[in-house]
Amino acid sequence: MANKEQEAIFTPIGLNNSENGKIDKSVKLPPVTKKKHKSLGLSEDDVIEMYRLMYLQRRFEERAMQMYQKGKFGGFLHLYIGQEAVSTGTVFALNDDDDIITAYRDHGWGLVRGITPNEGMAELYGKATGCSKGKGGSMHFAKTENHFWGGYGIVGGHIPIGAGLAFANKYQDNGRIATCFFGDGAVDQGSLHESMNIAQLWKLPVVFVVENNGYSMGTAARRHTVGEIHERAKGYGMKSALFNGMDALTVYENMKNIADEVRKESLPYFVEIRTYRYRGHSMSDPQKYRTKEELQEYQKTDPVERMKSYLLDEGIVKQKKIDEIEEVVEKEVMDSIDFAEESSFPEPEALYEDMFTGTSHFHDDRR
Amino acid sequence: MANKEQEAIFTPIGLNNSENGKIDKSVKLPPVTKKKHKSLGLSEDDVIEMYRLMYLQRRFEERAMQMYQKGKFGGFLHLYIGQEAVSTGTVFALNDDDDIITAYRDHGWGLVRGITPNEGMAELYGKATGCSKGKGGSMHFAKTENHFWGGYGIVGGHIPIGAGLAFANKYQDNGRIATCFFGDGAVDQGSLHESMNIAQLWKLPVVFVVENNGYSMGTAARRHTVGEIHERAKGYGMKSALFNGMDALTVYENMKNIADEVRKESLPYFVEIRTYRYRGHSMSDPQKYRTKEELQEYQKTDPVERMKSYLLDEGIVKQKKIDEIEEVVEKEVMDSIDFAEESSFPEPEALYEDMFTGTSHFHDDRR
Amino acid sequence: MAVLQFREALMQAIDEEMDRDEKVFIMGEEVAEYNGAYKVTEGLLDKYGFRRVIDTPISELGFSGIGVGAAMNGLRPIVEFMTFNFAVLAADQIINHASKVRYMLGGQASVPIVFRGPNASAGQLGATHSVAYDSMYAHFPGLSVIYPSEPDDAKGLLKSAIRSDDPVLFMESEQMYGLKGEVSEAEDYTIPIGKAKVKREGSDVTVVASGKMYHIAKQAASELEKDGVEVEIIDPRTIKPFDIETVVNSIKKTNRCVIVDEAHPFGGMAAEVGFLIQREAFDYLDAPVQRVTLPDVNAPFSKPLFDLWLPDAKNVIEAVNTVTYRK
Amino acid sequence: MAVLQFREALMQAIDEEMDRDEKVFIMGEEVAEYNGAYKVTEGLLDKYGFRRVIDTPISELGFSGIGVGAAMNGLRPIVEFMTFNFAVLAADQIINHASKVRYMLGGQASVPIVFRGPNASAGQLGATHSVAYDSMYAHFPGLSVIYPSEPDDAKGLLKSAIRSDDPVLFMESEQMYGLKGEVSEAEDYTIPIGKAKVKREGSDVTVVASGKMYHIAKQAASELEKDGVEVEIIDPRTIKPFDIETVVNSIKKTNRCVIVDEAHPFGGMAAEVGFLIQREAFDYLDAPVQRVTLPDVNAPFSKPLFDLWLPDAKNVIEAVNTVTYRK
Ligand SMILES: Cc1ncc(C[n+]2csc(CCOP(=O)(O)OP(=O)(O)O)c2C)c(N)n1
Ligand SMILES: Cc1ncc(C[n+]2csc(CCOP(=O)(O)OP(=O)(O)O)c2C)c(N)n1
Ligand SMILES: [Mg+2]
Ligand SMILES: [Mg+2]
Repeated sequence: MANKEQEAIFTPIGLNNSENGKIDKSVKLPPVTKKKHKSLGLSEDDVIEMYRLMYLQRRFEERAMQMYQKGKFGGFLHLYIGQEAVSTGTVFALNDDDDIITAYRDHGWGLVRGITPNEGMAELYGKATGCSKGKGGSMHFAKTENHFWGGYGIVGGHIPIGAGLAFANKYQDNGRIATCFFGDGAVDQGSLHESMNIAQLWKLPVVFVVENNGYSMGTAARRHTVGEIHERAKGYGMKSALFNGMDALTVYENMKNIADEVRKESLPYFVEIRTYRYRGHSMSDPQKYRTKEELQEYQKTDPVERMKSYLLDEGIVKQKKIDEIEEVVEKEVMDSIDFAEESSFPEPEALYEDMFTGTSHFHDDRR
Repeated sequence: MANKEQEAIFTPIGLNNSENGKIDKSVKLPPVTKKKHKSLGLSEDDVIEMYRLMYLQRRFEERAMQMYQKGKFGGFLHLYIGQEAVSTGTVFALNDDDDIITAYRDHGWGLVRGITPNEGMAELYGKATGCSKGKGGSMHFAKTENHFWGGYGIVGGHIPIGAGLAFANKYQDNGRIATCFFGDGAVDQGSLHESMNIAQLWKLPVVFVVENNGYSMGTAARRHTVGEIHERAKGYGMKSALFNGMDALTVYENMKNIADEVRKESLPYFVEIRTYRYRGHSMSDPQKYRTKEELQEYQKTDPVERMKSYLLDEGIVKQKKIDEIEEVVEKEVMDSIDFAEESSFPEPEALYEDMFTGTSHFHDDRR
Repeated sequence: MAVLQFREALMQAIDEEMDRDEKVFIMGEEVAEYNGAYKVTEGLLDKYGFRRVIDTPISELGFSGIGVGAAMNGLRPIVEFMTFNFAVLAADQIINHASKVRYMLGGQASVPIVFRGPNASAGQLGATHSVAYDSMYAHFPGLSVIYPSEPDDAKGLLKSAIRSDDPVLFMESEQMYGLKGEVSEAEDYTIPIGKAKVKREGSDVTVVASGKMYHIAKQAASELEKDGVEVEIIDPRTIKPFDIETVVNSIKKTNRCVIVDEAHPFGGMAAEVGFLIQREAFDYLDAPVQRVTLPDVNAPFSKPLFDLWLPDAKNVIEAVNTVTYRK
Repeated sequence: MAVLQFREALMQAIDEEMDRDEKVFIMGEEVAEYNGAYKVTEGLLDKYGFRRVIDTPISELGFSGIGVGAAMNGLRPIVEFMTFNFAVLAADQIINHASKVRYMLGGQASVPIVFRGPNASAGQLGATHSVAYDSMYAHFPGLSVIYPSEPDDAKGLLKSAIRSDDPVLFMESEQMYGLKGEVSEAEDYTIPIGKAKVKREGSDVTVVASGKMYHIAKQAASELEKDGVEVEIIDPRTIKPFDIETVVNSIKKTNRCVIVDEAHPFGGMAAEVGFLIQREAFDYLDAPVQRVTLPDVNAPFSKPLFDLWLPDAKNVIEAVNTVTYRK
């Protein structure tokens, strides 16, 4: 490359920028909480259930990946593997009727908020029995009756919608708050700025949460966004928090406090949760933007393993109970594959269903 | 209004919100510089010329307003009256080939950057002799050969364009910087956030300047944007400044330092200049959102008067010289009205001109 | 019948619907304390307070999305854009979200929202303030697009739009807000979305025109009448769903058609309707369908150029002459 | 002639133009270090470095506007959108700025910019990743819109687009990036913008189809040939400027026309072209022009629904049967 040294460089250089031979880690994890479940107000059953749900998310996606690779279904498949502590800790911290909305990396969120493995797997397969009747696929898991408003595929597009859920809660004075999850990549969208300004101005009870998993597709966070993400809140005078997302208890503790404050004060919060995505962005990602060593380092802090160790170390359960839980989950997931395989695809008429709540109208309908 | 006290309120209440009988001023002006022109590096001729240009902007717009009221031309007319110190101080601080882009409140900017009163007035009249050949009108004054890229009518729309001007300068390594001016209302647009992040990430030599004149149309700044505007820079780790925009020397001093730094370091800057708009947003504004007293208070700090006093107090000129300058300007402005009146409208063919630089193509052209 | 300005008819519709249903609220730039940039919301703040009449920052994308989220979560927002030119910044929320959310969640959510504001040109406001966006949005499945021409239609249709359980774009004209017309005083007056109206009967040629163009068509019809040409004017009122049946029925009688559209030519309402007519009424047409549109040129500021740019009655008469082979 | 994949043809065009003119650069999400989400920019970073091959944050509005500003100030940006669905966030820069700046400044600036990326559906990606935006942008004055179907067209037209002194939208198809075809090896091979190509000659019916739909039309033509129906296929290649003359000339021979369009029906390219044909070739038409489009429904995820949704050869054959009165 000619005159490389004299040339202007715009985006910071990635992997090859390593000075002193060492590569910056893409996310620095803050310490985890030292508190035990009891002092956090969680029962033993709670933490056991947390483990079950985390293991479910993990196995569901691992199996889904296999089925995808076998060509059982198409579309995108963005795996949440590595981030399960975020969804799990959050759902336990919120009331069941608090609203949750997220981006396309949504399977974990759906499963903790009550989408059954059957409904989830069938959705991946595009079957009529899927949570979104096969209309949405991987990116659009939803269960609105459980206040899980779904996954969205336009990066940043659902951020103002999350603020809108909170607006409706405040307008109706129903005591509910809304939480809106998105990736570090979405932080760069103008929709975030507009939503933060309005949320702060209007005192909306909404928690904007960045799941900073180190990468936006192949771009490390420091290559696409400036400074520390949680500090964005400063300019708006908005309250903010930063914490570790590889430990469900840490997520629970922080999200619980934040949710309480947001509900009580009716004000917004901006949260950066540091986590890590173990798999590629989607199934076709060669992952040249990170080293194997980096990945391995974060795998050492695996949230699912961590919760298992916690249960065992604290003497909450014996290994036998763990085995039992895992077996049940494993069966549930395998059953969901059978369920999905055996379910019917939507009927042709379904193409025209679910477009309208009121009277349907299709322009130049030539059916 | 029923149950007003119990109801959620979203946007903060305006004038009627006055607690303790006192109304918050819409902008608090920071102190002006104590330095004299010499220590700022300005010659006596410079400050005399600054006065001339400020007086020209003022009189041009006052006359334009009269002509508008007489029905001489149509469209919007957004007056810059009260803000002239910003344009004037800035243009003196920049190199002549540094780029300037602004919003629709652009007459003042055009006049200091070399649009002649004739070209300006003719543009307002929609005449072929106007700076933009009558195609643009009041909102689209421009003189690109002088690196004044014009006024833009989509609030916030020209902010990324300003960053793009800077990008091209950096890419071409031509030593020029770009400055992008917009109102406090534009601060709420997502385009600002996206531009700030990219500018900081790519180290673009661009100065984003908010002319905070207290109002976005009828909405006081505190009713549409949270916190102190200049503090928005914090979240991006961007350098920032806040200063008084009612005094041309203050603007000059600050903009000069900033321009030097931006040019030298190739990095962006975020600037809030506090100023005040004396007239309504456009010609049809009943201005019920502010009190007469508020307006009068800011008129006491009038930038044109202030510069005149400075010239007299410092003994740079005598009243006679002032009278001369004003007479010449007055004549120039009156002549520009004659010029505009006498100029021809564009020929009908002009409708199809200036659409394309290369080959013209018009779909379904039925001329 | 009461005689109301266009803006008053709109205001009545909003007022009545806000009164009827507490879930209805309105937000937008300057809608509350300023009483609306074009005074459509005059008096609403006083009546309904700061909870239901809400000034927004200049954040079209943000507040539209808040509207979409609020609609999903049980409310019925009316989102005012100062003009539809600025709604381009919110296109992602309208095109990628409001129109698609329900379908992609398999029917688990509804988006009962009205996006409204002035559309198309409004005099010499230049290139960025003059564009007609009705056909652009009509292209996308799931959206209804209304563009009324008279106060009565405006009131009846806006009330229906607010009651619609699905997203509606409701377009007005800055230049028509002061236009007066008779408005039904019937209790709870609504007009169904998707029904065209034959506003003038005639046997020689069918002219289709909505919004501001309806008035141009009316002028042209008066002129042509003097010449013995009887124009039938159909105002579709809703651009989508488009009532093609009423148009085709008229053409079966007149055998000729001119469509007047305030948009640029490529793919505008005129193109769509013209296409449908040739397909559905091929054997009835005695002449190709003609259209009158803007040229494929941005809006100029200068008055004579602007006047040249905007379709006028003369253009309509010429087109009618063409389809009637009178020239 | 070399056999190249579609993506390779695009890459060659970009490479050659970057090589030829230092003012040309490319930016977009993942275009540099990742070598492009669809590998269109593979190798360019290594060749041209970080100054001219630039990864952007996910800020479509911001980086498009930076492109517009850079173009005004002397450069020739190529702005890649990961798909045109995401460009909706940048619509303000394309519609309100790139297409209007020159006119509203009275010719004082130029905006030589190419916005490119995949358009329309790409398999089961659901409602927000499947929309065709060519006709939407073609509606606005000042923009050119190109949507090629074969590697050779892609290369020749992209080179012309990059050399254009005015804004061009260049649309590709995710599903066609791997498609192979012969590409001219002529030195500096360019194809003029705005020229359609008769890609198959036939006397019975004219079929107009671009992009992915061209290949559907080809399939249909092979089927129909077995039945003795000779289809003439015209690939417009550029949607705007649209070469209606070539289409009308063909219809003068075939007297029948079917337009295949990957967009929804309302106001799409098919509507526009169909309208123009009925007006310009009225006396030559033996049957109304028919169109094959998507239904007025969002893209579903589920495979069988998706297959039903997307136009296929069967739909084209049916439409041809209709215009030839074979059913
Ligand atoms: C508006 C928009 N631009 C681009 C894309 C393509 N895209 C999908 S995901 C993605 C990366 C997002 O990264 P991040 O927000 O960090 O979320 P993560 O994938 O890490 O969960 C990109 C660029 C999109 N879907 N929408
Ligand atoms: C995107 C967009 N939204 C709304 C408008 C209408 N509008 C024009 S100026 C204005 C107020 C802008 O205020 P500010 O940015 O403070 O600038 P000032 O008028 O004070 O100079 C509004 C709402 C517009 N032109 N563009
Ligand atoms: Mg990420
Ligand atoms: Mg202001």
